[in-house]
Amino acid sequence: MKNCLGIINLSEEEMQIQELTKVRPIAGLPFAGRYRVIDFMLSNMVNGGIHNIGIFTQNKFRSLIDHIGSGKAWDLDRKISGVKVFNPAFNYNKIVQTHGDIEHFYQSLDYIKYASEDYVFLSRSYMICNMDLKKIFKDHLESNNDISIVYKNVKNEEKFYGLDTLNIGMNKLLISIGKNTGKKEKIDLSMEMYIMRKDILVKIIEESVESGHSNYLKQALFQELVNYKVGTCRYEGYLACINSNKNFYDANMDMLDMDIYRQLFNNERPVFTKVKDEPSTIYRENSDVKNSLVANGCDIEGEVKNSIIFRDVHIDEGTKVTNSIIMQRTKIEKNCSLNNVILDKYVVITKENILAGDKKIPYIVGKNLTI
Amino acid sequence: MKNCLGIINLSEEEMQIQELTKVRPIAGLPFAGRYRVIDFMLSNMVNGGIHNIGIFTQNKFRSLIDHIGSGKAWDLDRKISGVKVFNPAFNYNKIVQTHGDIEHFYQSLDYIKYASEDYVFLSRSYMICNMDLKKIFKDHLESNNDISIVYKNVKNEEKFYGLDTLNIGMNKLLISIGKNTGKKEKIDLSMEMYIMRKDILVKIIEESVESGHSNYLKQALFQELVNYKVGTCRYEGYLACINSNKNFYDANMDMLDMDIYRQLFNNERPVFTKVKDEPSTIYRENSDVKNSLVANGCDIEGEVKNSIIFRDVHIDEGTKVTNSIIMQRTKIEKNCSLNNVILDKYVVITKENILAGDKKIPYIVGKNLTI
Amino acid sequence: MIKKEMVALILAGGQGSRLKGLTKNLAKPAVPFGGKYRIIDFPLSNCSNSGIDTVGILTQYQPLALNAHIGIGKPWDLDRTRGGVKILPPYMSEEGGRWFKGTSNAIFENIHFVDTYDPDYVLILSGDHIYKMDYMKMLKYHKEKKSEVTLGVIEVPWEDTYRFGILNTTDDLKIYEFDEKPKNAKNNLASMGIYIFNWKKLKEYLIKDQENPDTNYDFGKDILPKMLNDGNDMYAYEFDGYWRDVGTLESLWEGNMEMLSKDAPLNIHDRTWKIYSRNANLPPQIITNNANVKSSMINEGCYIDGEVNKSVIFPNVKVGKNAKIIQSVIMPNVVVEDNAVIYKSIIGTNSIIKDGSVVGDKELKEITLISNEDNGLFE
Amino acid sequence: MIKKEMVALILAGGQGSRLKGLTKNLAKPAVPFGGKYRIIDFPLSNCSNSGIDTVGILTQYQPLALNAHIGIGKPWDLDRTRGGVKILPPYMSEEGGRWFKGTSNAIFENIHFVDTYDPDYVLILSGDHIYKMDYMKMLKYHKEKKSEVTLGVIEVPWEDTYRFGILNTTDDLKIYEFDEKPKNAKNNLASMGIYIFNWKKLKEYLIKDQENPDTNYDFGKDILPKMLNDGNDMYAYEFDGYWRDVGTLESLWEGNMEMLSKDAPLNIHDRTWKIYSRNANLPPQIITNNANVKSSMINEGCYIDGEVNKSVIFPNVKVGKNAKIIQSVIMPNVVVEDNAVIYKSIIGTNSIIKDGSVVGDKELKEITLISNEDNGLFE
Repeated sequence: MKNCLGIINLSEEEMQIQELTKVRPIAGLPFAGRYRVIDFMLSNMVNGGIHNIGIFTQNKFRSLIDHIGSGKAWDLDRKISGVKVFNPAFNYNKIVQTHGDIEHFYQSLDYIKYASEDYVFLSRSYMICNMDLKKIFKDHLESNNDISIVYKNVKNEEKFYGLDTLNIGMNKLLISIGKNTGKKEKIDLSMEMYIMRKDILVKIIEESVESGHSNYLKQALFQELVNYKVGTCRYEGYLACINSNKNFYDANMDMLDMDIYRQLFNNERPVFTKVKDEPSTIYRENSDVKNSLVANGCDIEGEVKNSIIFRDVHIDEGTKVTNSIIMQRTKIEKNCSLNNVILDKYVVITKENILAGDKKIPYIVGKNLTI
Repeated sequence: MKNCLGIINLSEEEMQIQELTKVRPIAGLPFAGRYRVIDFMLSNMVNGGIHNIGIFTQNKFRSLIDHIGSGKAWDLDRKISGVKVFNPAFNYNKIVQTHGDIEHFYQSLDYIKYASEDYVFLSRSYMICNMDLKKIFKDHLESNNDISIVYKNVKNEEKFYGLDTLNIGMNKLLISIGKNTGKKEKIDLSMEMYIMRKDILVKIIEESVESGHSNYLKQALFQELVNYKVGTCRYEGYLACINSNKNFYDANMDMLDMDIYRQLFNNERPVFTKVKDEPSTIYRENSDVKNSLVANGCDIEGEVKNSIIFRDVHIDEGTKVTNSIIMQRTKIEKNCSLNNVILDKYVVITKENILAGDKKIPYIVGKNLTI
Repeated sequence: MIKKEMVALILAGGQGSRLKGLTKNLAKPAVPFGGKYRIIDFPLSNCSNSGIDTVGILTQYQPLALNAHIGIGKPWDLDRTRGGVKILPPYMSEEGGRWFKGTSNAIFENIHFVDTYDPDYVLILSGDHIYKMDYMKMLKYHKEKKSEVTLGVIEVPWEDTYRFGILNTTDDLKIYEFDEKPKNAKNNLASMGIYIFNWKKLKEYLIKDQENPDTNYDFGKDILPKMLNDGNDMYAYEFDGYWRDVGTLESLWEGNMEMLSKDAPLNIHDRTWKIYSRNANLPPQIITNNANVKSSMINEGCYIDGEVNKSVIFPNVKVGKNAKIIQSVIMPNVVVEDNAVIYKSIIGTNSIIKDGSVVGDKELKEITLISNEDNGLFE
Repeated sequence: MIKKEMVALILAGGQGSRLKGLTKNLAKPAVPFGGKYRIIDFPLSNCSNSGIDTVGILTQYQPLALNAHIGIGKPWDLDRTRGGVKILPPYMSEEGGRWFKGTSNAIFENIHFVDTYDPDYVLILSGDHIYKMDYMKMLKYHKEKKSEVTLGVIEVPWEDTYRFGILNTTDDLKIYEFDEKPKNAKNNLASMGIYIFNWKKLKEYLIKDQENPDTNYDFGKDILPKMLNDGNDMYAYEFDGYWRDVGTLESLWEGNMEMLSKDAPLNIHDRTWKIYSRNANLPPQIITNNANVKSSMINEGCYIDGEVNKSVIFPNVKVGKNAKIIQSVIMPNVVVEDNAVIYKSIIGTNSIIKDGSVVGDKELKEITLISNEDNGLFE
């Protein structure tokens, strides 16, 4: 897929995940002990042979820029191509603010146009999966379709409500895109990943800006699909959609299922992320850890069950953590009890605190708080 | 100066240099064949031992971010500290836009506060010089003043009109800051570089935001100077102020004076910039080059006199270029004649063109144009 | 080239034969230590944290893993435009091949490298000790004492003096005698193998030593005694932190175990003096429902389905169901299959401990080493 | 470690004694060429541009400058997380020191390195040729021909065949005979020293060759003839671009001069196939009012106050007033003082040509070399 440009569009709805996305976009959410959500799509692209990737951000891009850096962690600090983050340009003189992301893509159209690649793989970042993009690209080329959309056939569950579904006809061709109202038992869920020749994408963006009929790239794509031969590519494998607190919590907990864990983390297509200088995690004499994912740099003196522990977490003596997600550099002092809790980064839970949420509505403590 | 944080504030007036700053801030203007204006201040800081540098941009920051990259060229791609570019945060929900840069500094105050350094060296980037900051810092420490401002004693010339001048009293203490109206024959020109303890800068910014009396950091500083013991440090050496087309042109031409050239470029305090993969410049059989500065990657078949030629410029047979600044990747076809001209990057001058400006108002051709 | 006040040289060429199979395909400084590091990470991180930005590493024996580990020094922030870390292998010249004949010869062969930076001082370190030390404080002391050579020393228990090179000093720590592994020590200050020399003086002695037909080309045996005899001012610099030679299987095992106690003398979590290493990209460790982990260190990529007690587990180790690891050091990529039991052992990188096998001394007395051809090769 | 389809190995251990003083302290592949490059930049850039991301460089002779030049391969975009460029020096093992005894022995000693990437093919290159070539096209040919070994060949004038290793081939370019420096050549296809091998096959022959008591440990003398005799399918791959061996002073001088003509056969300005090198940070070149530069290449950091004609001037060279440089190659950091005259010479790095001196053959017949001890040392 050296001949394919990768675009990750971070213009995402954050309505159902506000507490954790106050300080970062969904793409920047910590996941599975040491990753951020965007690492999965970036790694998919890199493992698929895409070496030129543009990330189109909206607001709150600073932490993301820190995370991506020069792209070294993904081997994307290349002379030609590599990774580039596009923040929406901020024009002091232009107070009128258009909504939507299409304007942002239009501003950076030269980047897309003049990239040496002929194809483009367009995606969001909130869908977590480990996908063999080489195979998807091959399928697309063999199909001779103008555009291919990636989907997964899933048993319908609440977590997929409101997402796009594909109606697929003969020869895997797309008939239409709809919304999942939850009525069907099985659906073909759109993974919002599109492959096409680059000139098609450029044309869609230009026409959309000219006509003004769409503010969002996704709208524009949907509007223009009728003019192209659109096929579908099927993905098999684990998929999580990080678009609500509950989905975020559940997807993290999914990592404790070894079958799912191995679908996401394997040697063939590793997930890359920024590495940190942390020593090994130390388990003290009275610690008791079971069925948990633990990152480096932790100091565990208490009890941890069915939980995801990020880097450099300190869990003091007598403390019990169950069914919880404890993010980086958090400290839980003595004799606390936490159940169904999400602690954001740099949180301190002072001693003898009892925090308990419900699996459906986990209790969330925002970044930097001490309680 | 390991104990000193560097801040480069790019909030600069571009009124008199509009054509060339359409696409970039003054800090990003190409200079002396292969540099950009900001390289000089960055190199001064690095050579002075400052390893933690924040660059506060206004708009048009993208080309600058490309230029700085990870900071490798200045050895600033460090694990701790290094170089960080602060773009003004762009809040979609906050349509009300405050003018000035103080808000921007206030947004990033944590960066300044929590840096491990105790001192701060604050500067603009439009003053080009090669300064021994170690000496300046030593002078400041020995003076026991709260704040020191760097100045140069200059013969008054038109190019310095409108800039800040210092009125200096006993013991090199500052009496007041004024504007240069051009009446005096010699002036103490403020180089707009300030050294102080970091907590003083933080206090000035906080108080200014609280009281709302200043929109610009410079205003705030001036307002607060009365509350501190302010001294002055004298700089001797070449100084150019890039704040108008004419000054930009003249400063480039100054580089052809070997005395000035050697003041800016020496082995002791080298000027660093992003390196490019360019082959050697080739001078063809009928070329005739005199008194010029030529960068790598050029192909010269014609005549070049008293000019600054940037990287990868092609000057065809029969063409004469005199007293001109020819920026990167420009092509001048056969039998042209250029005198007192500035060509921005990627310009093509088609054959037999005659372009001539005046030394006071050089003729400028903007980026990417073909004429 | 710009002048540097002090250049550091790390002697990393030794075979480390007392580490037996571990160093068959691996230089001693590249031996894994402390759950994720290699021994050389300690002096390198010390240099970086001390603000020394020019380091030469003299390699000779099995340097491939070491070279790959060090690269251009990025993990230690030593990838500098001027200075940084440089690997100095032996090489062939017009006069033929030149192996380093000993420690002093190794530095002699690299005089030119040091001279490029025109330093006033040279810091000589060995690549096989575990400690955290600010070399700049030692340099300050060296300057204050107006010393020609300053040796880092540490107080050792009197009963252990016979194992060390002891320095006999006057009250102001001026050295008047070297006492190598003395039976009846007069002092209990042991040399740590850390030296600061005035470069000009050292260079002079290095050149002289090459011409001496009886030389052993050794710092300790030739250069230092000669300098002392000639009446140069030499001082001891006392260091009072944790310092350990990990050149034998016993000391390597002990050094690892010492990291597990609650009041570990080497605080690896200290953020003001981090020990850097090349970080692998591996997923977090998994502790299953069957696992039972106590008093142990575990690193990323591990899958623990059995019992781990008082042990140091390096990255990417698999511990199967009902497997037991007691008081052991398990190096990277080891697979401990189901039902295997390991007592007081060091298991070399890439080893496989088969289902049901029992390794090591059940009485927890002797240390057992399991090593293999692939010890050197991991990322 | 991930599998790579093809790994490249560059033989960079040769002394290059025909370059005389230039290689006294410098490996031949590190010799400056073309106004800013070192010879090895060409094969390295070719690898990078061909999309080969795993390259081993076998060094032995005076590797310091070469090591510093290559670093972790950043300039060639070869600083890869998986693969990238690795320097492979000889080293000491348990059995003692192992210098590479010849080209085939050098690769034999690094079989393990190649095996880490489990490649199907190995590309063997030498570090002393100037050319631009897409090795991936050659690999495609190799696969199409179902070849065991493919040799890059170039047509040479019939009258020069006696200077080359000539390959005699059938009509479909299958090789049936090697003809080393033939007096009466049957063919004019010369070997370029570029080989693609099926790795399994090569490995087998390397191991066999080590056991042969009569071996010269040489690719050309031992491995290739043996493989041909055994009936392996070997093909020639014709290359029709510019290719030049710069292993002698004459050819080095000529190679430089060839870059100056208007229709230079090696287009160094081609942006689709850039030659990368480590870029110095130097200010632009200054051409003064007194200067007179014609038909020459000049690089950054130069100060030209005299006459330069048909010459290649490397970075940071000073040419004084009334100095004259005719048909010469001036390597980095040279100072040509006022009134000095240089005819048809190669001036080694860091040389000083004194005021008023005359160097070289005024008749422009013989090539003169000025070299010095510091040839190897520049950034």
